[in-house]
Parts: sequence; structure tokens; C-alpha cells
Amino acid sequence: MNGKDYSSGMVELRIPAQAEYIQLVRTVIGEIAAIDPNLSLGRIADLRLAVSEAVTNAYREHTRQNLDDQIVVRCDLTKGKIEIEINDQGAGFNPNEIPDLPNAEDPERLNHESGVGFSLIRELSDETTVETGKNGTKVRLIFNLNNG
Amino acid sequence: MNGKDYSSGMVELRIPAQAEYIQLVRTVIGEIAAIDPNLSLGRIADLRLAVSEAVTNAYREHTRQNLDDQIVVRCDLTKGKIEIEINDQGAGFNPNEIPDLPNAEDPERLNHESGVGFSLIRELSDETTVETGKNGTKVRLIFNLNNG
Amino acid sequence: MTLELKEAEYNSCLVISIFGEIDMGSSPQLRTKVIRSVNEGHVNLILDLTSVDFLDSAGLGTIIGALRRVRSQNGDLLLVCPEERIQSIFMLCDLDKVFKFYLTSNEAVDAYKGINSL
Amino acid sequence: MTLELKEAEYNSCLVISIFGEIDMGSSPQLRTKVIRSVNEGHVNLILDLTSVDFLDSAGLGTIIGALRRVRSQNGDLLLVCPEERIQSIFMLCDLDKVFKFYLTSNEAVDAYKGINSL
Ligand SMILES: Nc1ncnc2c1ncn2[C@@H]1O[C@H](COP(=O)(O)OP(=O)(O)O)[C@@H](O)[C@H]1O
Ligand SMILES: Nc1ncnc2c1ncn2[C@@H]1O[C@H](COP(=O)(O)OP(=O)(O)O)[C@@H](O)[C@H]1O
Repeated sequence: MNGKDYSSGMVELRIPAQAEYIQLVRTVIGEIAAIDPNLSLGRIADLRLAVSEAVTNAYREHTRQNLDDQIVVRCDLTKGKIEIEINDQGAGFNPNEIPDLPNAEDPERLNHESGVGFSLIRELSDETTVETGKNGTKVRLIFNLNNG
Repeated sequence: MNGKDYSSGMVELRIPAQAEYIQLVRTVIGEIAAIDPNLSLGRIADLRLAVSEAVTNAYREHTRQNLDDQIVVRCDLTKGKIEIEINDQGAGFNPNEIPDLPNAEDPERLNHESGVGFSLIRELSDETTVETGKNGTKVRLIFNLNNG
Repeated sequence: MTLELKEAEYNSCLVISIFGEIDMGSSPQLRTKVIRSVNEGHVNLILDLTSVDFLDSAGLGTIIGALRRVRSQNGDLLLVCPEERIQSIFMLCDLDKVFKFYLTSNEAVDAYKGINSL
Repeated sequence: MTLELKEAEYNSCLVISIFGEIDMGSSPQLRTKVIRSVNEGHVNLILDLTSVDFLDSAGLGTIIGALRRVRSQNGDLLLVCPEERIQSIFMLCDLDKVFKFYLTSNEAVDAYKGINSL
């Protein structure tokens, strides 16, 4: 199956903004990734985590804004890469203004139980882009298939 | 969790008309069904099979008509029932004109390797409705949650 | 996506054990295996469905085709199917009248021995 | 969706073994368990992550909160984490500098014995 072209391999998943469905997204993403044999188990785990973080952020935003709308996840398995888009209808945010956390050596660090989601997303994916505004946020993640 | 209202529990999944993705639909349907504790494992198996048959038919029709369009599966987990819709963009068919198969006792029966998909769908679901025409087919399946 | 198929040869028959999900995508693999086995002279077959997690109408069709193939060579096909959930799919299609079911592959092998010692 | 939590009490510490996926949905269950344990006087904790299949940032946050809670009672929290994949999530967040990792729960229990016998 190596080198097969999955160029029309676009899957779209719309879920209610409910915590129960975040696990479903992880399962779907894991299954789609497994269709292409070029992704290692470790890389699939990275992908699942990055997508899960982005969907969790979308879920939290819909909860904060009291929105009933669905969260839309698109996954495009194209030759050479897997591209995932997570869309919410929230009020947007500035990804450059996420506050830095105290240094790991600083005892203050233990007072911060949140705030690493977005940096995890960036660390895990090969490419992260964010389009965000008053009408919602689209996080796009790219995972390359061949560089492991 | 019994009696919890999943009234906004609508999931939509769009997949390429490719054989690899039919298993994905089964997984998703199984996971969604498992979110509601009122469905037994046996009933989840029925649901997975019925949906799989309908998606296989949609896939075959897209292949016959040489369509690149996606197949759309919607799953609505509402209080008391789970409702699934399978939509294709094919040329439609007349579900009342599916030819009868020879009797099980008739040796002729062995010459028919296909043709039971639709009757399986009807047998497994609590309710099956079909809207079909030149622009495609929508199969709607209802599984009641409480009558086992 | 792919089936795992194992085989065990007895004097009287060939047992093909199937692992995984038999659906439209994977059933051609089973069909090929059956055709090859019949071509090699194995006309008394046993399909062991003990480890089949999922079976759809395409899978049923493939198993019907297998029965037709061995019958046309004066052979037979027995099914090992302890899982009620899988057996019920045959029943829903009235195919429990067409196939013989056994709970273990030993029982099915014994059934062939019985026939052959007649 | 739910975590399975098992505990084993030693003279020197309490081991909480976690089974399943720790995410935003399930981590409150772990938080509750830790708070209850600290309230019952267990300030030397071990979290055994051997059977954790998935850990997200909400899970990390809960484990950070657990460390803060036991530290404020002059206790400690050790992690059993033989799975590289899970350990690497701590590393990505620089949290490998905050936590002590052990490969087996026995090693972690022994570490507490060492401290307590000083
Ligand atoms: N989709 C989003 N919509 C609105 N705000 C967001 C979104 N994603 C992230 N944010 C904001 O960025 C902050 C940092 O996100 P993150 O790094 O994932 O950490 P956490 O979610 O744990 O706070 C969030 O607290 C939130 O204010
Ligand atoms: N979604 C569909 N679009 C067009 N034709 C369909 C569709 N579903 C079923 N059919 C027609 O109905 C027939 C019977 O379907 P089915 O009972 O599932 O058996 P099989 O697919 O094995 O032939 C198919 O052969 C096909 O001609």
C-alpha cells in the first residue's frame, strides 16, 4: 500500500460540544491515520494528542460562550501528509498572547494546572496555523507522513 | 448516566467513497452508541452491521456512477432512540423492486452471492425509511434504546 | 482491513480459520483462499469463524460462493461458529438452513471423519 | 470515559494505579481521589501511570495539582511511568524537571522507604 494516493481522503466529523465526544474524535483520527501505513504508532499518538488538545480548547470555548453549535473536525489524508482542521464558532483569541508559564524550577510552576495545551499542539505537529476572530477559530495541523 | 438527555448529540461524518473508510464508520457508530448506556452490546453489533450495509450500498453506488462525492452519515443520539442517516449522491433505486432470492431449500440459492444487504438492514433496525431519487438516496435507520 | 487466515490440513478435510472482520473490503481475500484450496484438491472444507468479529452481507455471499464451489466438486463446507452474534446473521438471512454449524473445529473435523468412514 | 483507580497502602506511602485515558473528561475523577487521599492523611503518594493509554494537558494539570497538594503537607508525589510515550508528554512541557519517574511501583515504594529511614 506504500505510496498509494489518498488524495480524495477527506473526512469530516461534526460533534456536539460535549466532553463525551472528544474521545470519539481521538478514535476517528487514530483510525484514519492507521489507514495510511506511513505513520508510526508513536506519530499517531502525537496526532491524537494534538487534535484532542485543539478539540478540548474548542469545547471549552463553546462552553464559555454558551454555544450549542457543533465543533467541526476535517481530516485530509493527502499524499505525503495528514492535515487536520479544528473549527469552532467561539469568540476567538490571540495565540500570541497566551501567558508564559513560570520556569519548571520555580515553585510557582505548581500553581498552574493549565496553559500547556497550545504549546503541546505546536510541539507535536509539523506545522500549526491558527485563523481566529470574532466568528470562531480554525486551527490547522499538518503532520508529515514520511519524516517519522 | 441512565436517562441522561443527549438531545444535542448529533454527529456528522463525511467520508470518501472508498472501501477503507467503511470500517471507520462502523467504529464511529459503535463508539457513539457506547456513549449511551442504554444500548446492549448485541444491539450495538446490530447497529454497526445495519449502518455498514447501508454505507456499503452507498459506496457501491458511488463507484457504479463514478462519483467522487463523499458519503454523509449522520447519527443523532436522542432520548429514547438513536437515529442514523446514510446519504449518497447516486442515481437512486426502488427498494420495492429488489428481486426476491430463491428459497433457502432451493439449490439455486447458492448462485446468489449478493442481495441480502437491504433485508438485513430492515431486519436489524427498529425502523427503516428510504428517500431515493435521481439525486441520491437517504436511508434513515432508527434503533430504539430501551427495548433491547 | 485485512483478514488473517490460518489453515490446518487433516486427512479428511482442510480447516481455514479466519481472524478479523469479514466485509466488502476483506472478503475477496477469503474468496481467493477458497478458490486456491479447491484448485489444490481440498473439496471438504471447514471455515472456522470463531475469531470473526464482524460479518456483513458481502462476507455471507463469499461463504455461499465457497459452498457452491465445493459442492460442484462433490465436496462440502462446514462452519465452526460458536459466537451467537455471528450465527444470528446467517439466521436472519435464512441461511442457517443452508449451512451446518459446529461449536468447535474438532466437532466439524469429526463430522467429516464420520462421513468418510461410511 | 471513566478511569479505573486502584490503591495499595504501604507503611510509607499510598500507591494509586490509574487505568485508562486521562483527559479533560476523566481527570476530575483523579483529582477527587488525590484530594480524598490527602485528607485521609496520605501525603506520600505514588501515581502509577503504567496502564495509562492517553494523557492530555488537563491530565498533566491534575498531576501538577496533586504534587502541589502533597508538597503543601510536606509530602511528595512520585510517578511510575515505564511508557516512553507518556513520559515524553511530561518532557515536552518541561515537567520532567518537576517530577521523579520510576519504572516500577516497587522502585518508587523503595524510594520512600529510603527517605523515611534517613
Ligand atoms: N479555540 C479557542 N477559542 C478561544 N480561546 C482559545 C481557544 N484555544 C485556546 N484558547 C485560549 O488560549 C488559552 C491557552 O490555551 P491552552 O494553551 O490550550 O491552555 P488551556 O486550555 O489549558 O488554558 C486558553 O485558556 C484560552 O483562553
Ligand atoms: N444507495 C443505493 N443506491 C442505489 N442503488 C442501491 C442502493 N442501495 C441498494 N441499491 C440497489 O439495491 C440492490 C440490493 O441491495 P442489497 O439488498 O443491499 O444487496 P446487494 O448490495 O448485495 O446487491 C443493489 O444491488 C442495488 O441495485
